[in-house]
Amino acid sequence: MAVGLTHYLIVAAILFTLGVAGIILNRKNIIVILMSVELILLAVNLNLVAFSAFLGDLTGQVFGLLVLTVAAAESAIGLAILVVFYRNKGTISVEDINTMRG
Amino acid sequence: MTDGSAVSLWLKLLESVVFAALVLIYVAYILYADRKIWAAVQLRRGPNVVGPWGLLQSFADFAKFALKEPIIPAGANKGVFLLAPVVTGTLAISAFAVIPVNWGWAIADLNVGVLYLFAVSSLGVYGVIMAGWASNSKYPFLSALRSAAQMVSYEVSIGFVLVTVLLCAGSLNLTDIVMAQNSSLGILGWYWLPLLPMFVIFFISALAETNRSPFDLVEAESELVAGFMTEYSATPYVLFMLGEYVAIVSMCAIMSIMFLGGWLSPIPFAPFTWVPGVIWFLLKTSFMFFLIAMVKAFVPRYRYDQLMRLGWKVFLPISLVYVVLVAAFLEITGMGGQFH
Amino acid sequence: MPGLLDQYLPLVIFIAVSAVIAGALLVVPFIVAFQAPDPEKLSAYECGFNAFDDARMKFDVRFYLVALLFIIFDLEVAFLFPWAVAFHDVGLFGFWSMMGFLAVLTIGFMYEWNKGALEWD
Amino acid sequence: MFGFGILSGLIAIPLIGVLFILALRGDDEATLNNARWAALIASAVTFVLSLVAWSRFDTGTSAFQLLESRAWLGGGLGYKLGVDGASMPFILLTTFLMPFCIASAWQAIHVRVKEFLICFLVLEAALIGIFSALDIVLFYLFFEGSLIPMFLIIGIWGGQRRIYASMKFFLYTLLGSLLMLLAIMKMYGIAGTTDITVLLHTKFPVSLQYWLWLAFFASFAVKMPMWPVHTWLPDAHVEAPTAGSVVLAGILLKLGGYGFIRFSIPMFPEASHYFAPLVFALSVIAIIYTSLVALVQEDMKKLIAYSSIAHMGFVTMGLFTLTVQGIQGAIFLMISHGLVSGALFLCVGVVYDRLHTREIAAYGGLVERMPKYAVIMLFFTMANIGLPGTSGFVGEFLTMLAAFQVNTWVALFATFGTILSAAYALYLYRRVVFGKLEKASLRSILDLSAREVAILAPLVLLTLYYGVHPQPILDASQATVDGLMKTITAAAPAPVKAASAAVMP
Amino acid sequence: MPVDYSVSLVLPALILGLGALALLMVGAFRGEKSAELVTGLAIAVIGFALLAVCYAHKGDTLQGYDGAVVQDNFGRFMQALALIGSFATLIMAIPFLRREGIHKFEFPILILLSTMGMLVLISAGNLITLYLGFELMSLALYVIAAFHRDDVRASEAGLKYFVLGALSSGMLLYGASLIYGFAGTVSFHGIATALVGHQSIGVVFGLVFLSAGLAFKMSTVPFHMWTPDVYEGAPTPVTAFFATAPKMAAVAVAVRVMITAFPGIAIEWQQIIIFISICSMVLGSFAAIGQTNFKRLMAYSAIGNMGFALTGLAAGTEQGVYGVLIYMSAYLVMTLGTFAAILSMQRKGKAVETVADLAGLSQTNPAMAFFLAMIMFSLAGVPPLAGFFAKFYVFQAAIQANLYFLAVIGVLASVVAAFYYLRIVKMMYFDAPAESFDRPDTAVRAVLAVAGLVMLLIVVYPAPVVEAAAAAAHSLF
Repeated sequence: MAVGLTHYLIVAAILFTLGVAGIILNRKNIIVILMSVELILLAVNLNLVAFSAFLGDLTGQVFGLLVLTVAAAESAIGLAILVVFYRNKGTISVEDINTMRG
Repeated sequence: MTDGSAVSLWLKLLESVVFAALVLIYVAYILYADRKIWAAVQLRRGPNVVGPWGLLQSFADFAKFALKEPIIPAGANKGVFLLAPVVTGTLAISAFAVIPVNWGWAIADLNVGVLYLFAVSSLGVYGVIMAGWASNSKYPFLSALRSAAQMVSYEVSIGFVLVTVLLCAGSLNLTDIVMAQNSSLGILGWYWLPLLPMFVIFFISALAETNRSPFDLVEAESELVAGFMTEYSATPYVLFMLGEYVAIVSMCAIMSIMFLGGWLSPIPFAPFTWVPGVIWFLLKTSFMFFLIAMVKAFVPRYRYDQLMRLGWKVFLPISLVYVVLVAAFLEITGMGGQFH
Repeated sequence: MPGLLDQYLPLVIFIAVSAVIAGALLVVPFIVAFQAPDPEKLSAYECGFNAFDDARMKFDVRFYLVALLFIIFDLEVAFLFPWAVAFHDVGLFGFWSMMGFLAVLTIGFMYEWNKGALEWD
Repeated sequence: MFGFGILSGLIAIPLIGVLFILALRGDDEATLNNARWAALIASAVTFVLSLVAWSRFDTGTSAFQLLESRAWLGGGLGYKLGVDGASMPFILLTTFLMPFCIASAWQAIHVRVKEFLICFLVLEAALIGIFSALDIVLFYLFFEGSLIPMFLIIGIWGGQRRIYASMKFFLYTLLGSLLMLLAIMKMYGIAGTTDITVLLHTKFPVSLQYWLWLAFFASFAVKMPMWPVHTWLPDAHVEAPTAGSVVLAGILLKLGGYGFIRFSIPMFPEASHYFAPLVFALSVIAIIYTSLVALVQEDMKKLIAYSSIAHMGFVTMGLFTLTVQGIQGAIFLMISHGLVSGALFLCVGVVYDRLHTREIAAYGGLVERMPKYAVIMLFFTMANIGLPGTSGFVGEFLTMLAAFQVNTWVALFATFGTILSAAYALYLYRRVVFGKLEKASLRSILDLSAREVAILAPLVLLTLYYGVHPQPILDASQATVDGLMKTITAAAPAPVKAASAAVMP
Repeated sequence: MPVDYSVSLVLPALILGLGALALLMVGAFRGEKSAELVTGLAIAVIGFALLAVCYAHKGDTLQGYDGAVVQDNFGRFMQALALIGSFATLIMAIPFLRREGIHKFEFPILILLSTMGMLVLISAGNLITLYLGFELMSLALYVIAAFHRDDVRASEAGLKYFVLGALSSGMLLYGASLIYGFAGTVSFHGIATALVGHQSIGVVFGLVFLSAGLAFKMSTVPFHMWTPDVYEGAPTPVTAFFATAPKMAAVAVAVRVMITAFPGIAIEWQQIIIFISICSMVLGSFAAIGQTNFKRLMAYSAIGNMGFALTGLAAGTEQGVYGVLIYMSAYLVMTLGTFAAILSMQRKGKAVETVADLAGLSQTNPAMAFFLAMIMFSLAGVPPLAGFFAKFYVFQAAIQANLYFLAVIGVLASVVAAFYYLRIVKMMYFDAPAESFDRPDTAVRAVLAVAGLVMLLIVVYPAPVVEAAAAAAHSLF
C-alpha cells in the first residue's frame, strides 16, 4: 500500500482530534493539557510537511520550523504559568481552576 | 520488493550486526583502556588477571553481571523501569549508524547526519529521566533531575559548536564534513585549529553530556550513591554503563570527524595516505578517549553549581560569540561551504 | 520519496539491531540468573533507612527553569543549523537576519543572567 | 452668526447656557440662583430668537426654509437644518414652553439643581434639533439624544418608582427607534443620501414601503404613545418631576406625530394608505380605552397622562385620515395639547409642591383656600375637554371632521371618546377642587404665588387666543400640508383618490 | 516582483521591537527600581511607533518581504488603534501597579512585545506572518495575564487564558495548514487567486478552523469562555489592555483574511461570521445582565461588542469594513474610558470592582460620573455619541447586504445591552451615594476625560476618523 497524502492528513487529523479532546475532556491534570497542545501542533506540522512534500513547495517546511519554535516558546510559557498557579493554589488539577464562576 | 533489494536488505542487516558488534567490542577495550590509564596515572596496574594483560576483563565483567540477580524494586514502575536501560543502550549504539569510519563506510550516509546525531544524543536524557522516575526512590529521582539538567545545559553549547563546524563545512552530511577538511595542509587544515575554542568547548561539553568525570555528579557517591542507576543491578545496570561508554566513544568519534578530519591522514602525502582511513579514524577516536580518560584521572569533580555556571555562563556566551565571529569571517572572506 | 526512504532504511535496520542487542542484554539475567526476591531487597535504597514517603516529591523549580532555557536555546540551534548549511545561499540579508536573531537571543540571555536565572544557589 | 444660520443658533443657545452653568462653582444658594437665572435667560433668549425665525418664515410656501447645510460625516450624511410649516409651530411650542418649565422648577427642585438645569437645556437643544433637522440621521441623532436628558430627569428627580419608570421609558423608546434606524439605513442605501429633502422625493418600492413604514411606526407609535405600547407613559409621567412631565406631555409626545407628518406619510404614501385602517383601529381603541382607564385613576398625574394618550389618539386618527383637515387638525391639536397638558401638569405641580402627594383623595375643596387656582384649573380642564373657545376645541373638531369624511364609524367612536374625556376631566376637577375642605393638611394651603401666576397666565392667554383665532397655526402649516396632500393623492388607490378629490376645497 | 526588504515597511513594529529590547537591557542592568523609567520610555516608544504608523508611506499600499508584509491604509488605521490602546493602558497602568506593588519593568516590555505582535498581525500578508504575529501577541499576553503572580485569581486567569489560547492557536494553525495544503500557497493574494473558479472543501474546512482561532482572540461566541474569567482575574490595567489593543488586531486580521484571501468563498465565511456575530451579540447582551462585577460585566460587553463589529464584516462589503473600522475606533475609546473609570474605583487605596460601588457617584465625583455616563450611553448606542455611529455604520452595511435578520437581532440585542449600561448610569445618578472614591490619578482621569469628550466630539467633528476609515476600508478592495 502506497502511503499518500491522504494518509498523512488522516493521521494528522486523528492527532489533532486527540489533542483537542485531551484539552476538552481531560479533567485531571493540567500537564496533560500542555501535552495535548503539543500534540495539536505536531498534527499541524505533520500536515504542513506532508503538504509541502506533496506540493513540492518548501513554504510548508519553513512554516513547520516556525511552528516548532513557537510551540517551544508556548510550552515554556505554559509551564511557567503552571508553576505560578501551582505556587498559589498548591494543585495542578483541572477541577481546581474554579476561583471565578458565572 | 525485488530480489535485488531483498538481497541488499539482508546485506545491510549483516553489515549492521557486524558493525554494532565491532563497536561493542571496541567499547569493551575502551573500558579496559580507561581502567588501565586511570591505574597507570595512580601508579597501579589495573586489570591484569583475566586473559593476557587482563585483556578479557570487560567480558568477564559482563559475564558476571549477566549472572547477577536482577532486582526490580517493589515501588517501581516496572515497565518504565525496564524500558529505561533499553532506551539508553539502544540510543547510544544507534548513534553509530551515521558515523563514517572511512570514505563511504557508514551504515547510513545520511545527508542530515549531524541532525541525527544531535537528536539521538538529546534523546539520551529520556533514559535517565525514565530510570530516575521509575525507580521510585529518592536518590535516583534527584540524580535523574540533576543529570537531565546537566545534559540539556551542555547540549546547548554543543549545538552552537556544531553550528560553527557547519558554517565552515556547509553540509550536514558527516562525510562531507570530513571531506571539507581535506586539504593540502593536512592536519593543519582540519577544523580543530581555526575552531580551537570550539573544539575545547565541545570536548568539555561532551564530558558533561555523557556524565563523565569531572562532571559525573549524578554518580557522586557521597551525595547520590549511584545516581539514577542506584536501584539497578545485573544487565540493566550494564546497559547504563555500556550506554555511557558507547556515548563517550561516539562523542570521541564525532570529535574526530568534526575537528580532526575523520579518516583523513594528518600528513597529506604518501606514505601516510596509504594507511587505510579506518586506522586513522580509530587512532583519532582512541586519542580523544585517551584525553577523556586522562581528564578523569587528573581533574577533581565539579560542584553542581559550578557545573551549571560553566555551561550557561561560560560556554554558552563564548560559543555564541564564536558563531558570530565565524559567520562574519566567512561572510567577509566568502570562504567555506564547499558543498554548495 | 522512495529515494529518501532508501537512505533511511539502513538507519532503521541499525536502530533495530541496537534495540535487539539492548533488549537481549536486558533479558539475559532474567533467564539465566538466580532470583530470590524478598521485601528488604525490593525496597527502595535509602542509605539503610526505610523509605518514609513517596519518592516523587516536589523538587526545585530551578530544574524547570533549566528545562525552559534549554527549550529556547535548543530551538535557536535548530534555526542555526539550516542557516549554517545554507550560509552561502542566503546572502547578506540572510546573514544579517541571523545576526539580528542572535542579537535578540543575546539580549534575552543577558536579561536572564541579570535576573539571576542562571544562578544555582 | 459664526457662519451658522438661525436654526443652529437656536440649538446652540441652550448649550451655551449649559456651558455657563458648568462653569459655575459652588453649591450655595446664590450660585444656584445664578444657575437658574442663566437657564431661564438662555431659554428666554432662545424663545426670542425663535420668534425672529418665525418672523423670517414665509408661510406661503411648502418648501423648506431657513436652510443651512454643511458637510458632516461624508457619504451623503450631512448637517442640514431647515423648517417648514409642519415643524415651525413645534419649534415655537418648544421654545415657548421651556422657560415655563424652568421657572416652574425654581423651588420645586432643590437638589442637584445645576444638573437639572443642564438636562433641561440639553433637552431643549435636542428638541429644537429634532424639529429642524433636514438630515434623517441628524434627526435620529437628536431624536434619540433627547432620551438621555429625559432619562436623567425622570431618574434623578422623579418620585418613588422613578428608576423603574426611567428604565421603562428609555428601553421602550430605544427599541422602537432602533427599528426605525434600520429603516433609515435601508432608505440611505436606496437613496444614497440621508437628506430629507431628497428622500421626500425618492420613490420607494411599494413592497419595501410596508416594511419601512412599520419600522418607523414602531418608533413613532411608542413615542406618541399609541395603544398598546403606551404603558411607559403613565409611569414616566407619574414619576417625573413637574417640569419633566410638562416637557414630556407638551413636546416629547408630539415627536411621534411630527415623525408621521415628516416621514411616514410623505415618504411612504402607499403604505400609509394601506395601514391607515390599522392606525384608525389603534387610535379608536386608545381614545376609548385610555379614557376609561383615566376615569378610575387615583393619581392626578396618571389621569392626565392617560388623557394625553387619548388625545394623541385623536392626533393619529387625524393624521391618517390623510386629508387636509385631518392633518391640520392633528398639528393644531398637538400644539394645543402641548399648551394645555403642559399647563395641567403645572397645575398639578402647584399642589404637589405644597402637599407632596398626587393622590386625588388627598385633596378636595381647594376652591375654598385657592380661588385663583380653581379658576385656572377649571380653564385648563375645559380646554382639555375641548370646550369651544379654547384651543383644544379646534384641533379635536378638525380631526373629527376629517374622520367623518373618511370613516363614519371611526368618527363615531371618537366622539364617544370626547364625551368620556369630559367625564374624567370634570370628575377630577370635582374631586380636587370642589367639595368640602375637610382634610387638615389643606387648611393652611396657600393660593397661587405671583411666580406661579406669571407662569400660568401666558398659557391661559395663549390657549384662549388660539381657541378663538386658530388661523396663525393653520396658516403656517397650510402650504406644507397642501404639499403633503399632493404626495398622498398621487399615491392613493383609486377610490380614495376620488374621495379626497371630493372633499378638497 | 523583486522582493522588497525595505525596513521602513515594518518600521513601527521594528521600533517597538528594538525599543523593547533596549528597555529590557535598561531594566536588567538597572534592576527593579527602573520600573518607572522603563514604563515612561515604553510609552515614548509607543508614541514613536504611532508617529511611524501615521507618517511612514502615508496613503500607499505596499508589499514587502515577498508578500509577507502588507502596508496599506487599512493596516495603518488598525495599527494606530492598537497603538493607542497600548499607549493609554500603559499610561493608566503605572499608578495601579505601583499601588499594588507589582510594578516591574517587565510589564511595559511585555506590552511592547505584545503590541509589536499586533502590528505584525495586522500587516500580515500571508498565513505565516499571520501566525507569527498572532503568537507573538498571544505569548506576551499569556504572561501579562498572569503578571500578578502572587494573586490566585490572576494566575488562574493566566492559566485559563493560556490553555484556551493555546487551543485556539492550535486551531488557527491547523486551519492554516489545511488552507496552505489545498490552496497551495500561504499568501493571501495567492489563496484568493487559487480559489477563483475552484472551490475546495479543504480550504473551507481550513477556514472554519482559522475562524475559530480568530474568534477566540476576538472573544466571540463560541470561543468566549475565557473572557469573563480573565477580565475579572487579571489586574485591571491588564484587563484594560486585553479589552482594547488585542481586539483591534484580531478584528483587523479577521477582516483582512476574509476580504483579501477568501473573496472566492465569501458565502461560506459570511455564514460563519453571521453565526458568530449573532451568538456573540445575544450572549453578550443577556449574560451581562446578571453581573455584579464591573470587569466581568465589561467582559460580556466586549463579547457583545465584537458581535456588533462583526456584523459589518458579515456584509463583506467595503461599506461593511468601513463600519467595522468605525466601530472598532469607537469601541477602543469607550473601553479605554470605562477602564479608566474602573481604575479610578478605589477606596482607601484598595481597588473595588462591583457595579454597586458606583452608587451615587454623580454626587461624590460628578465629573467622573458624567464622563462614565457618556461612555455608557455611547456603549448603549444612544446618539449623539460615538457608539451610535459605530452601530449605525455596521448595521447600515448589514442592511445594504440584505442581512435584515442579522440587523434586527443586532438591534434587539443592543436594546437588551442598553439595559445594563443604563443600570450603571442609574447606579451613579439615581442611587444614594456610597462612600466616595479616592482621588484618581491624573493619568487615569485624563484618559477618562479624553474618552468621554471624544464620545461627544466625534459628533461635532467626525471628519478625521471618518475620512481615515473610508480610506482604510477602500485600500482593502
